[in-house]
Amino acid sequence: MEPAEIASIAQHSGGAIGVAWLMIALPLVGAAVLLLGGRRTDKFGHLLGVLMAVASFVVGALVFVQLLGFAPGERRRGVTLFEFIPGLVDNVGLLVDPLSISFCLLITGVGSLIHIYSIGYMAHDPARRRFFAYLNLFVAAMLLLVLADNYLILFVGWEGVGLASYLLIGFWQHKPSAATAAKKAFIVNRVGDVGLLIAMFTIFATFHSLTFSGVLDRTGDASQGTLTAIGLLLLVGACGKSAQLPLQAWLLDAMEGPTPVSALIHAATMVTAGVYLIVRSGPIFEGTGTAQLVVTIVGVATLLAGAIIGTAKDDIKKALAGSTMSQIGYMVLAAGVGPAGYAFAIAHLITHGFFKANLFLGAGSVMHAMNDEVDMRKYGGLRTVMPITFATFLIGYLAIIGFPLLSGYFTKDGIIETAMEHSAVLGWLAVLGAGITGFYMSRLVFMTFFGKKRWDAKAHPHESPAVMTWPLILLSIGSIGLGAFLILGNRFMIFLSPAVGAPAHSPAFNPFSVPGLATLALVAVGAVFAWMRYGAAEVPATAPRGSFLTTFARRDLYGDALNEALFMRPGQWLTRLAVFFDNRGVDGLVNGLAAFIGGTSGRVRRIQTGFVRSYALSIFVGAAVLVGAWFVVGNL
Amino acid sequence: MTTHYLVLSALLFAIGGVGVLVRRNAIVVFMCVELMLNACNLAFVTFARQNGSLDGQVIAFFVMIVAAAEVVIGLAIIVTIFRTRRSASVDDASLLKH
Amino acid sequence: MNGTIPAPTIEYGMLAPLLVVFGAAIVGVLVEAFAPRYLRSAIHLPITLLSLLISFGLIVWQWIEGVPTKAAAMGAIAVDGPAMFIWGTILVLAFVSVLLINDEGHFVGSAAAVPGSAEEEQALYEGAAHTEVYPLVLFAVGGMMLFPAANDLLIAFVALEVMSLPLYLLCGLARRRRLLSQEAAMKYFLLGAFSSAFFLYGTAMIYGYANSLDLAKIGATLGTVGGQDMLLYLGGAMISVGLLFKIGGAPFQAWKPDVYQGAPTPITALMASGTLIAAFGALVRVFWVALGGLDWDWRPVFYGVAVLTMLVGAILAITQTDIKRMLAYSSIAHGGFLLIGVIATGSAQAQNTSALSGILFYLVAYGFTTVGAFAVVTMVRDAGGEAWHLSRWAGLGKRSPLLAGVFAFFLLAFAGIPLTSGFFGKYAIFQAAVTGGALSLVIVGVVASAVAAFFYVRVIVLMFFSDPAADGPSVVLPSRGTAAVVGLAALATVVLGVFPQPVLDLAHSAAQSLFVR
Amino acid sequence: MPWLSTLMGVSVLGALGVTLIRNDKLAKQFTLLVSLIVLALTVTMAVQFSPNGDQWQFQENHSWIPAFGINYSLAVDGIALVLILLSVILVPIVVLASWHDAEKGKRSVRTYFSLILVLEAMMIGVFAATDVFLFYVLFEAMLIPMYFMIGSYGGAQRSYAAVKFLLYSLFGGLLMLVAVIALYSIAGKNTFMLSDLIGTVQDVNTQKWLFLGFFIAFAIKAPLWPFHTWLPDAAAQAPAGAAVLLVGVLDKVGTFGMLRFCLQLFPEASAYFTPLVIVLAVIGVIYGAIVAIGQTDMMRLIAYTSVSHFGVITLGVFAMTKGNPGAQDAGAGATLYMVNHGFSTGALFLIVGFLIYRRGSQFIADYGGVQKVAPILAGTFLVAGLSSLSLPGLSTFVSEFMVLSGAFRLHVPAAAIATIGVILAAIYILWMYQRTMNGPTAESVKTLPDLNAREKWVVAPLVALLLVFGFYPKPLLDVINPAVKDTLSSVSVTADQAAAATGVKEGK
Repeated sequence: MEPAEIASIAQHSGGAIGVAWLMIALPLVGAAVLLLGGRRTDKFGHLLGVLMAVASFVVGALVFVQLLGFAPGERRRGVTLFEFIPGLVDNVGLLVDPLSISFCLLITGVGSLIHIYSIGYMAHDPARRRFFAYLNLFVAAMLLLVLADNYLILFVGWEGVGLASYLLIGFWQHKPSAATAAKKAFIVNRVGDVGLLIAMFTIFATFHSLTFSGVLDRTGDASQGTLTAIGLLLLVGACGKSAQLPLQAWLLDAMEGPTPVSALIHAATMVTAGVYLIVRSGPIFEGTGTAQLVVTIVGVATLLAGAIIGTAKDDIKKALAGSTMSQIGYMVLAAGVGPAGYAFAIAHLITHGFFKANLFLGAGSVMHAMNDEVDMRKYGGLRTVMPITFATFLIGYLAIIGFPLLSGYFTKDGIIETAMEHSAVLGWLAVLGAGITGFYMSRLVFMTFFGKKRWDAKAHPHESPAVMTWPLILLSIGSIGLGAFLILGNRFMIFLSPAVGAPAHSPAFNPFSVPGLATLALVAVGAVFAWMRYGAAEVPATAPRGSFLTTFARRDLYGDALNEALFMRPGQWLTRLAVFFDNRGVDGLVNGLAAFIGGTSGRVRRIQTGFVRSYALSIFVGAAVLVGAWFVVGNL
Repeated sequence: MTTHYLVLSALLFAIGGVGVLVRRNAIVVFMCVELMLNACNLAFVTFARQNGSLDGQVIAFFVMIVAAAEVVIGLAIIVTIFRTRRSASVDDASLLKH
Repeated sequence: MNGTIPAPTIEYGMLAPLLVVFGAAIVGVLVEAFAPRYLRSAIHLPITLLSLLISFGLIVWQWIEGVPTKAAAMGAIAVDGPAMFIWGTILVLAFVSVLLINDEGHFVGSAAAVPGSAEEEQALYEGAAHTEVYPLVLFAVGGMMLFPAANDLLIAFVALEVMSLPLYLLCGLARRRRLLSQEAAMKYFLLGAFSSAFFLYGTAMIYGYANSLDLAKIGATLGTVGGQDMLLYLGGAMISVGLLFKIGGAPFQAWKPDVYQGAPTPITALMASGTLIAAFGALVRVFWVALGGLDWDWRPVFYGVAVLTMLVGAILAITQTDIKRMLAYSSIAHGGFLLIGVIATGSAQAQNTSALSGILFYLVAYGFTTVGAFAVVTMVRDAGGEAWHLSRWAGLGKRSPLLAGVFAFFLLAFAGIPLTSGFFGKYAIFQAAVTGGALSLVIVGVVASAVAAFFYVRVIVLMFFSDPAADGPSVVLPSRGTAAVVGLAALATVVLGVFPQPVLDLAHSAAQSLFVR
Repeated sequence: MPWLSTLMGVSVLGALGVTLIRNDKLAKQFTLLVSLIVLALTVTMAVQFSPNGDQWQFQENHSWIPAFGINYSLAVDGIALVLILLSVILVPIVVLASWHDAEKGKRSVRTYFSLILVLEAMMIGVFAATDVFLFYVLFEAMLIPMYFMIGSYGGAQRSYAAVKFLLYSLFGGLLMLVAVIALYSIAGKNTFMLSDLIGTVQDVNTQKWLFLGFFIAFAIKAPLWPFHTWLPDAAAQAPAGAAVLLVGVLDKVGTFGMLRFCLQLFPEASAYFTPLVIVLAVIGVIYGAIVAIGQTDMMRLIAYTSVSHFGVITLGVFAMTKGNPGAQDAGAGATLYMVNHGFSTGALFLIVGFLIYRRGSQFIADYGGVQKVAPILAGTFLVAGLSSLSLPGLSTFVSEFMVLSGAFRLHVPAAAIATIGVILAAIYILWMYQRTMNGPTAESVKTLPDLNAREKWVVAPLVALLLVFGFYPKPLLDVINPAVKDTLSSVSVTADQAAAATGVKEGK
């Protein structure tokens, strides 16, 4: 497939775009102040954190406004900041274009709401200041990731968000499970990073540049094989960050972090970085059908796997995490389709950002009310005690299952349609995934808000304070209307096209297509089925054993078991072997040599018997040998 | 003709050498060394004769004097050690080893 | 035969340094004979030191006047550049050693007394002292000077004996551990005599071959006499036995550890520095001047000896527990390194010069360090006298950091660490050897150095990194003499390690003319 | 002004001065003062260095031992300059960090600080030496102060570690000595000046042997697999400050030597051996990391991470070969890595040292949950750890990326395998962090105090440097790049190729 045309980048200075770096700098300063300031900043730390996030959003909005002022073809603005690595990446620069600004608004917008929410959620945590510092750090890093104008700086942000994610997952690090989960997340991400690193090496070796403009405009120069290699390596990176198969294992454990973290990082923003990477690198993928095919397969596999995992989890956050995996699978699928899918992928990404953040924060609100209980089997009937949470959660729920006219309906349907056009098999599998989504999300809602109260004796649920509910309300507004706003009239596709290229033909939104209707039908079936099992029927307080399939889903499709068998155990053996080899083998050789010389010395010194006659003998023999040697040498 | 003397000299030297190796009494060992020196003298004189120069014969005198000096020193040392250890066996003095 | 024998000419001026030393020795004997006992010591020391100084002064004067280019005393004694350099070195080291010897308590009161007997008690009580030590040392020093200057194999033999005989006696004169001392004397004597018999027999063979004992004439004869190669080979081999014995080349090294250990430490210092230097001077002279034309024959043999010597010295030293024995083995190893220099000679003048100057520099460097090291050994004592066992040295660095530091510095110099004299010594030799094509030998030398470093370092570990034993040895306050020795040796080790150029220049100009013929 | 001699002279005089001060506290303050003066002087000098001027600046040349053609000849190019800067920056930090280290063993405090200053002089000299022999002399002589620092002030196994360190290095050094001598004879120029010796050995076979002589010495020093086993022992036993100087600076002499001497003197041999060296380097990267994961002792763990990092540096140095379009990046990256690694490992060693000083144990198992009681310590520990695993945003990343990217253009599989090291790095650092800092607070560490003001002053500059150069490495690279380019030109890469490697700079 020929790469789609993307607009060239114009260097820019002045105006809001000229100071776009403030978006990154503000939260970064916030993080720095809070971390270096120590306890002195405890009192106002959370407020400063929120302020910085909101300020960043304001700058983002101003940038957006300025960007809209340009003609569509001129909406790619490069801002050079400072010199970096001569010869490799000469300058650190930002790229403000429709794609990056969309992300910026999402990150700072949803991010600000989550910051605000966290004021309430973390109110009783003694380390709340540190939490806000990390959140600020995350926002800065994420913005760096999406605003970078080259792969290397993208990678800096990429790892920065990884670090923030590590810090936040392990925020309650006195809990060994949290610490382990944090480490796991980082290490699995590093596997992906290796892919991304090697991809960058290959890119530089091929194009002698790492800037997007230097690479993506010249993909035609590279051979098909090289592009495929780069594409697949980038995909490995994307898989790590976006928890796609086979690097998905960390995301479920990542729920050990405080819930706002799950909402911001592990649902709305960071995990979508993989999608961003694929879309941003569109021309590379468009040049190689093989890589695109692999991308779509990974997407579909993950969307199904995540959905299946979601069906079996009793932990509300883990169920939502499975759902996140699945939804990102949709985005990856769309991104793998090419320019036709990009807009849908990003649009779904944005709407997902809203409704999934909404759901997570709702779940957080529930947990907040239930003494941090996460087991849905201990919930039930909460709709009455937490009306606002319930209402907003319901909106999020309807949005994610694709209830007509809500956000998810438009964006997910777009993805399914595009996929169907691309490949019927993939399309129908995506439809199937939507059906499962209907089931597990309904299950989640029914188990939590409907049915009998199965609460702990000590639980006294109550509605959360306004500082937590207002973000929920704002997010649910996005969950309702954003999809229609973006998709109808291909508004978002047109906006995005200067950055990612326009598809050969613009698909029009068609609510009555066969796949669309099939999706709706399957979702309905799933919801009804869920109602029968979890709404109408009694939910047992302990999970039933279930069939083999249930176990399969509960154990995360044996992902951890597989990792353990394939990597961890052999790794441990290898480590032990290597340590042993180093001590006994390499060092043993050194010490052995020393011991050998010492031993030789100990033995040979015995020739020094102390008897003068034996010394005389050695002289005599020595003389004889010397004489012999002279003769031998002399007669040669 | 002189070859015979040289062979004799070599024999004497060898006997002296072997004597040093096999005898235990310090005095005897020392005498064997003297025997070796005298074997050298014989060789010097023989060569002097063979080459028709006087040097070798003069050298023999030098050697005798040196040998005499050696005897003085040697006996002094051996006698001292004999007084200390009541033994003239060279094998008994073997504290210094390894 | 014309009937008239020309009267021999003796260049007294050239031989003056030698004559001064020997003269002083004879005066010493007279003092011993006529001076009252209580005065002897007081007379001996100035005479000894003065004679050494005067002799040194004469050499300097002669050096400035211009190095003679012709052998003295009818070609018997070669007073040339290398000889004068070696003389100067030996005199300085002898001077230093005499300071050490002069220190109280090293020598037995009455050597004839049986150890532990009433007679010995009496002698000690009376404060008897073997003041013969001074003339004996002077004789030995005279021999050491004569040996490397001998341009005639007979003179060499006589010098060998003049050098050795006093040392045999001196070895047996230790005040403490007298059994060991006597044993050392006997071993040294018997083996020394044995080896000089070999030397003499070799001399006879060479005489038979060349009809002369003059080194230059022997050298000139090489290749002109047919069918006598057997004599030549036998002679060369036998002579090398005698010479290698003195430098302690393997397999003739066995006496060294025993004698070094048993002898009074100041005498060990004198032997380890002076004898080694003299013997190397002689070895080089004999093998270059007389047998230089035969180098294709002796070089491979020496090659083997050098390798064996380095390895034996280095490896056997590792497990030594006695500091003096360890230094003895170290001296053997250093002999091996020096042999590399001997082998490094080649046909080219420049090559020979650089090899010879390397050897000369090494000898100076090693001589000073070794005297210094033994001087330190004399200062570390416990109830039984000097504390030789290494375990007694543990924690010395904490007790007396300065002394231990200086000793550690000497050890590092032995090991050839840069910025010490030992390094440049080794470097000079190795460099000459590499240029001379003996790269493989240098590699062996390097491996041996690495092995040798271990036991030097081990002593440092003991001194500095181990905790001192509760009843560890004390360090005696050094007398001014010993302190001067240690200080001078340390200074030499530093200066030769940092600014070796002046001494290198001297060695170079000494070696420039090579040996007179 | 003879800048370099002045620097060395001030250090040496300082070292002498310290031994004369009777009061330990005063001696420490004096040492700190001297090291700061040296730092100030060095910075003044560095400011006057013109990156695009002559390759060699601040030249000093005096005949030292004319008999052997040895000169006291000093000068710096960009590479030497940054390494000297590294050394002089680390010294005051180490002095401050070691404030109480020498007191434990009831051994002479003054001697310890005096040794540090002696070492500083030698470190400056060894990087600035432009005479091969002078380099060798300092290369070997440096062992001695470090030997005493480990042996006298180290842990329980200090003698073993010190002896092993000394003998191992000495052995390598002696092999190098043979090669140095042979080089001198073969060149036949009666000089040891590097500039005169470059290009004198034409015969490739000879080059190979000489190369080996130099290389083994450097490989032991660096340490490259499989010559590394002295390092864990030495680093684990050395006091933390000494470990910093050992791993942070002394070991760099190995990689620096490869870059300066192996490559320039024996270009053909280097090219010949490059595949072998790269294999060793890559093995080192992976192997060091795996063995690090399995360590139970923190100091040993960090030492093994360095084995891994030195693998990367060596990879970079040897990717500087003929015909690699990435040579410039690899070489500059390797040089930058040497500097960064000094800061990063230095920080790690020092912080771990603070931890060990508090608890009295090097074993990971004796800790747990320290974050709770000492958050600043934990935080700085994490930052140092992250720099060790080359987190982007910290300066180690820049250099690692440059090296791997440069090496990738020479040899794809080697660079790709070495890249896997980043995963392993995450495992060893984060696992160590988790076991010591996270989880429930262990009983034995409940009363550990957090970093005090002095310790904060130790860590702050290191962290600041890591961060600043992580985002703005240009000042260093501006100095390094021309020097690498000059070096490359004597490794006989043609100007065009080098330009192509630098590529974008002139190209666009």
